[in-house]
Amino acid sequence: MAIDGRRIFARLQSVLGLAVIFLLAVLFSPKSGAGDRIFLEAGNLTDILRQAAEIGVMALGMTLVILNAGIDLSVGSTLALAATVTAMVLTRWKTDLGQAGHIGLAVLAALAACAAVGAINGAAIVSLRIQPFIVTLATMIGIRGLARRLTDNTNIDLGFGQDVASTFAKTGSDKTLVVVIFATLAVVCAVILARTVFGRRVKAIGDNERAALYAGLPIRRTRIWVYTLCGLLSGVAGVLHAAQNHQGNPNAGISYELDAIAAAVIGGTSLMGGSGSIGGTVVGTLILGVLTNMLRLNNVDSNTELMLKAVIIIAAVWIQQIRISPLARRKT
Amino acid sequence: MAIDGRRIFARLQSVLGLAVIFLLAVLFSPKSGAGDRIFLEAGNLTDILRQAAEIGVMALGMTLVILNAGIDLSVGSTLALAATVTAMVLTRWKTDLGQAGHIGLAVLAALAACAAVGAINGAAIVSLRIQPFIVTLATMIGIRGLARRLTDNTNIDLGFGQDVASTFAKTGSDKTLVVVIFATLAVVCAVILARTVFGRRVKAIGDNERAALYAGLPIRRTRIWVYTLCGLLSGVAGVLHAAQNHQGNPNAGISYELDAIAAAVIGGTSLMGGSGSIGGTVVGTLILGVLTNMLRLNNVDSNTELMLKAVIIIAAVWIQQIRISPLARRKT
Amino acid sequence: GGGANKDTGKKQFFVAFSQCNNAEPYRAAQNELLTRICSRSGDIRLSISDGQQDTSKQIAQIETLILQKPDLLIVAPNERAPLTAVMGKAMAAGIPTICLERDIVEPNYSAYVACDNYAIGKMAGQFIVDQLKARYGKPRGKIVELKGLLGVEAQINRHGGAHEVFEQYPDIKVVHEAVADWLQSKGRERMLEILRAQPEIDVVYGHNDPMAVGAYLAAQELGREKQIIFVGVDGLGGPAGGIKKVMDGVLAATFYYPLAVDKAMEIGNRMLREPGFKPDKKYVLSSEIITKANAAEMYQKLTF
Amino acid sequence: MLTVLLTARKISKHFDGTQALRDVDLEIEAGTVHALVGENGAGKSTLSKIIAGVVQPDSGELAWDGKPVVLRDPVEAQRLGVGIIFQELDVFPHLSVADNLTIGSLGAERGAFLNPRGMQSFCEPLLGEVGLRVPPGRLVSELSIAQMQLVLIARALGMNARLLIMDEPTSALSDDNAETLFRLIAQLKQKGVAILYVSHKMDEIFRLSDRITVLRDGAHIGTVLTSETDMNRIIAMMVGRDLDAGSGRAASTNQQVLLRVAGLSSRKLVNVNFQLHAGEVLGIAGLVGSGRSSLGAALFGLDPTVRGRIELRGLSYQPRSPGHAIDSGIGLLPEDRKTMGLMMQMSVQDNATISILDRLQSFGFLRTGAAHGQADEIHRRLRVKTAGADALISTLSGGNQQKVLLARWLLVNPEVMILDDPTRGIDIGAKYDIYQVIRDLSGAGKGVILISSELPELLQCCDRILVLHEGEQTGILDRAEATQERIMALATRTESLADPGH
Ligand SMILES: Nc1ncnc2c1ncn2[C@@H]1O[C@H](COP(=O)(O)OP(=O)(O)OP(=O)(O)O)[C@@H](O)[C@H]1O
Ligand SMILES: Nc1ncnc2c1ncn2[C@@H]1O[C@H](COP(=O)(O)OP(=O)(O)OP(=O)(O)O)[C@@H](O)[C@H]1O
Ligand SMILES: [Mg+2]
Ligand SMILES: [Mg+2]
Repeated sequence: MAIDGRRIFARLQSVLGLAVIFLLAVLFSPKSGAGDRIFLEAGNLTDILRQAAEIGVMALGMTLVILNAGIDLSVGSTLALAATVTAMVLTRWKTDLGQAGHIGLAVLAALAACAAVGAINGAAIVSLRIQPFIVTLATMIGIRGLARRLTDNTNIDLGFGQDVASTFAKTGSDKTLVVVIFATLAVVCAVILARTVFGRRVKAIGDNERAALYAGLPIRRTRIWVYTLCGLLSGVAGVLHAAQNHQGNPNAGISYELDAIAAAVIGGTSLMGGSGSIGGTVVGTLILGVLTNMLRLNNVDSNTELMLKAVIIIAAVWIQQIRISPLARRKT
Repeated sequence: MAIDGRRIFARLQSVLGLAVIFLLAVLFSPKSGAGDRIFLEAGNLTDILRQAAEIGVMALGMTLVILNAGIDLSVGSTLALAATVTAMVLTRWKTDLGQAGHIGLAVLAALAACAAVGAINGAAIVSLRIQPFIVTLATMIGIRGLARRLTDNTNIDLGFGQDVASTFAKTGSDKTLVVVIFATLAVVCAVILARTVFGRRVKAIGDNERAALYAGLPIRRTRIWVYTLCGLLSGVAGVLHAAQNHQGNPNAGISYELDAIAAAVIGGTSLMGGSGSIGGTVVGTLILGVLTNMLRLNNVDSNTELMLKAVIIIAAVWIQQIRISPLARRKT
Repeated sequence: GGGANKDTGKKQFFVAFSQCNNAEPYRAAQNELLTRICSRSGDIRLSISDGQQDTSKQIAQIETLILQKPDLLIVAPNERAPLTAVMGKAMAAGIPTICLERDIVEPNYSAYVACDNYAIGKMAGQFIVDQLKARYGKPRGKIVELKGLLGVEAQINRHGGAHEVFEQYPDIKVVHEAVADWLQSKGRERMLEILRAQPEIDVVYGHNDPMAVGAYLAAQELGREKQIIFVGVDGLGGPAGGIKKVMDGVLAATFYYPLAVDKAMEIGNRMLREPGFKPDKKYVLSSEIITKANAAEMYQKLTF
Repeated sequence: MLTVLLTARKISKHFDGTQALRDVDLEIEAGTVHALVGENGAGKSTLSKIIAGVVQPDSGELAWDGKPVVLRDPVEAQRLGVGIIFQELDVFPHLSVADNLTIGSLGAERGAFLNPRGMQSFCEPLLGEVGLRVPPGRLVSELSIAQMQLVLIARALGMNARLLIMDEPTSALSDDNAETLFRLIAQLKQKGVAILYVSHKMDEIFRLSDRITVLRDGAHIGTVLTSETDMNRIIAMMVGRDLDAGSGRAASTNQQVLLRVAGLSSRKLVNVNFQLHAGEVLGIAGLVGSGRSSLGAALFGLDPTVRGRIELRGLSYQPRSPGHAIDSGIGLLPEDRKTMGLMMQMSVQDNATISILDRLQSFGFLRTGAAHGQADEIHRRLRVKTAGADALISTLSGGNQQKVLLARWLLVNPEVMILDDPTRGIDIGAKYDIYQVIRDLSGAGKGVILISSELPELLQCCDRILVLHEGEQTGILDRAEATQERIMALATRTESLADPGH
């Protein structure tokens, strides 16, 4: 995929919104006792990354889905499923695999369950020809019920001891690990999109489904994989969520789908499908992360925070796109 | 708009899903002491209508927005705004307009505020060229903050006395009134869509914005009106909500946007814009209403309820569309 | 940390309250009460942050609060386990920390102010049994229970406590349990269906007042509100609170769920000002029944 | 002896409401060009799609190399060696040119990873062959419609097909690009490739083809050797009636200036100057990308970067938006009916009347009767072939869709009508109908600006022809002095113009 000047320019632009928000955050940051800006402290900056990672990982999968002209509302419930399955396997199963093996098993079980949810989404969409919004709305509802049922409506605590569950929670909430996982997955997804046959098909089908049909692309198979990947990535987010929160909570992740979609769309991905990028989504995730951190550091009243957030989101998105030619964003 | 055989057939089909759910509900209905099916009792059937009315009214506006190739996530927050404004005007303002006048003022104030929210959505979308998803996500957040701020995070109680607030609550929760309002608004919206210049333009722009531009249609103006109407209708839903629940709760309507979108989409409106109908949306609303009632009358465990709901939604939508030609639902 | 007040030279204290979700009337009342208490003492700068019912958000907030080094940190945890670690971090950073009403997994706090929901459940259960005895001369009757969000501690214990009482009386049956997520609108919706399915209902027990009021609205619509005794929990002041509903005759009784912040500040103030003071690890607050008899008086006390 | 590559027997296909094909037979031999002609809606594209595996016939058989085959999807057809250029320009707008050329092709997508360098070396010769000079990394949405057409031709070439179906490949091309294509076709023939060539342009048909099959209303009318027939016979077979080709029109004598353009510049135009008189037809000629469409767009209020002076009936006119242009009395029939013209999910009727709703209303309500009356009248005049005014526009054949768009503008009835390639994809009968419309318009004192890639069309219809080269006006020729050669010379800028300033 060749890159010409215009694209690089467009990419620079999409960082503009982030840069502006970052500057605002620095400017308005409260100072610590020593007079340093708290926002810029290394601890705070890495906190932002860590906090953004969960939504970020989901947003990666969401980007694939949206590029494919779909939507996945079930990611929040899937995250909860992953968190509960992980916690259940860790606390309720006995294995003789040793701690590492047991943790591996738990993570695998969670990821497999989530990939299955995604595959079901995809299969229902292609074989019943129902709009993705409806299918994934249904699984969003149903999987939430499943997660609650699995745990009998209770949170499963991972604890703070020396047992396998606690070890998992301790390891999995390590800041570096979380950020590295997010970064790695982002790179993997970017490579898939830009450099693989599969990735190109994902975009092509979202761009013009009829042309894809005429070109003989395997629309159904590709689509099922897209939703499976999205489910899988939500699963990863769920495992991280469980570790960081020391619990498997079946009510976790409610309304996260909106955040994940927002991260992708703020990053320039069009809900009409076909146009967008992983890089943009990472930027979108960070915009949301820095924005939230900025408002919180300043201890803004939470209602004012909501109102400011609305204004700043719009401003950031607007800044990102002001100079992009109007032709480029017309629906074709 | 003339109607040919195929259209009538398509219309019949879209009732098929509803019919199936209705039959299921009758079949599985628990029996009352007298051996009658509770589901079929007049009181229960009208309860369904009344309960569906709130989401239904919002879904009408949502249908206009989606036909216009947009989306409005802010309807739930707008509903809350209407409910709180109504309650505040009723309980905190003094007027010498008499009870009817005071109630009229409260309703007008709420509707005006909501129409303004819609107009802001529309104006931001057309003038900043930001995707509707983002703009309305931002207002969804911001308006929620505003509603909470207005009431200082408390519910405003309408009370059970003889004062104006209580009178409003008593009148506004009358079943017949609520159902008549829903029905009237549905007819008005259907007429607007099918018989007016404005309605034709709404659909044309959603169908192909670029072509609408070349055809000289007033895209910006039309779009602003579409969102204004959607805000206004959410306002109506909010006023009804306040009356029925005897309170103005700034946290009302959370995630109602998903229900409203679902009602429209289950009723056959395409999220890609340009195709769909008010009739379909009414059917979609009723499908959701009957489904919920059916599951609850049977006192299904709440988690099982969620899982069953998922399956039934998909089945209903699938039944509605099985015989419609596959070409008709392809994105072109 | 606490700096010197420029005007008076007096020491100013910075108190941070991490609230789990402002957008609940009970929490709003807590915030209101705490604000009043702090402003009364004159030398306290209070900052309330809102976790918006999202645990990750609350954790993040506490993390940023730690960086700001408050003199006292009060936390109303959204969930138990996830907040344990971050409150440990606060303690490790030397910040005196008070935990409100939800116990976390490890005792990572200086003091814990507890409200006993199980005891409240038992009180409510006993009240209901007494009412039924009064109605029928013996303990029998049909109860509808409207539950809060499943899995939440308050829901589990308000349910468990009441059922412990009910189970002693075989003729008292809970005929319908529905989940109404603490919301008045859901309470109303669920109750409409329940009223259709249950021709006889003696008592509605709502895990909070709004759900019970919602049930009342539904019953009123079908003209059955006179036959049913409505019982709620929380007993908030103000026109929208449960106490007013008892005064209005909507609820037969409600059970005061302590706001807890007054107790927390009482302990906190001593920690701030009395160098040698060592708080107990746990303070348990007791509830109070509110009926027509004491409603007006409680309304005065709890309305700010 | 020529070998028969593909045989189709008794192919039938119906869509709800229309019988698109009825027992059609077709034989295509290797190394020949087989032309498929017929009026709009005759079934040419449907037959092409059946052979390409995109549409499944209701009945009938296909044989490949003498062996019966069933083509369930496009990939099966591609495996056999069938390549197709579809009439609808179905590109992937948000993918690059290189992606569009290589996606889905059997050869170019081996392995899981894309090979950028391999793609580059695959694409460059193809782009060279079709004469498309854009960087392979450019997004297709940034290309003009002619350039998209070239991309699709290149894509089909890249498939190395044994049978190449071309459904109106030149409808969006200017003459020089078409020439390139014809040379390519000759080379392919040499290599033994069979070509099924669908077109409405008779000169191309007779120049390229070895055989001609004529369809009418979905029925096979006949197959003849090109060498043994002539244009009139073919046209008679196609339309089943005699056509009035229409004479050239009398030169306009009206001297009232409707539109005066002075020093018009924009992002894509440099100093364009002309006047348009009432009753005059002004042609705009130029190569692909020379700015002809941009000129139309500028006058129609679509280009915010326009500078210069425009006067309408002597009054200054600053085009702000298409709506404003229409209100001021300017109309534009856009070049790409699919993306710029049609609302695909609406009916024929609604598409035709969408721009005159204001006239069909009282108090905001539509008077359905009025809408029907006006649209029906014009549809009859233009001979639109449809299952009814309430049929979805997407079920119409390409040419008929174009007529509906034209009907839209006839209903608007502007003072100055800009037609951007109005005969693109239109059958010869319809083309004459459109020429008649142009004559009627000018006869009624309207000004017409006709943008076209077909020089004979310009020469036949226009009073004067303005020629553009890379956005610059290189000359205006009067009808008397205009010849194909002179226009080409100006268009390629090999003739210097009267005004030495440019
Ligand atoms: N998908 C479809 N649904 C319904 N009718 C269709 C469909 N596709 C084609 N038709 C109808 O089939 C007939 C043949 O159409 P086709 O596109 O094959 O014509 P064509 O000869 O290619 O015309 P043109 O020269 O205008 O391209 C037309 O009447 C058309 O309306
Ligand atoms: N949507 C677009 N985005 C970017 N550039 C474009 C676009 N459309 C056209 N161009 C470019 O602008 C220049 C002028 O295009 P225009 O369409 O006006 O030319 P034209 O003479 O009408 O050519 P054509 O025969 O292709 O219609 C060309 O170089 C073309 O590539
Ligand atoms: Mg065709
Ligand atoms: Mg052009």
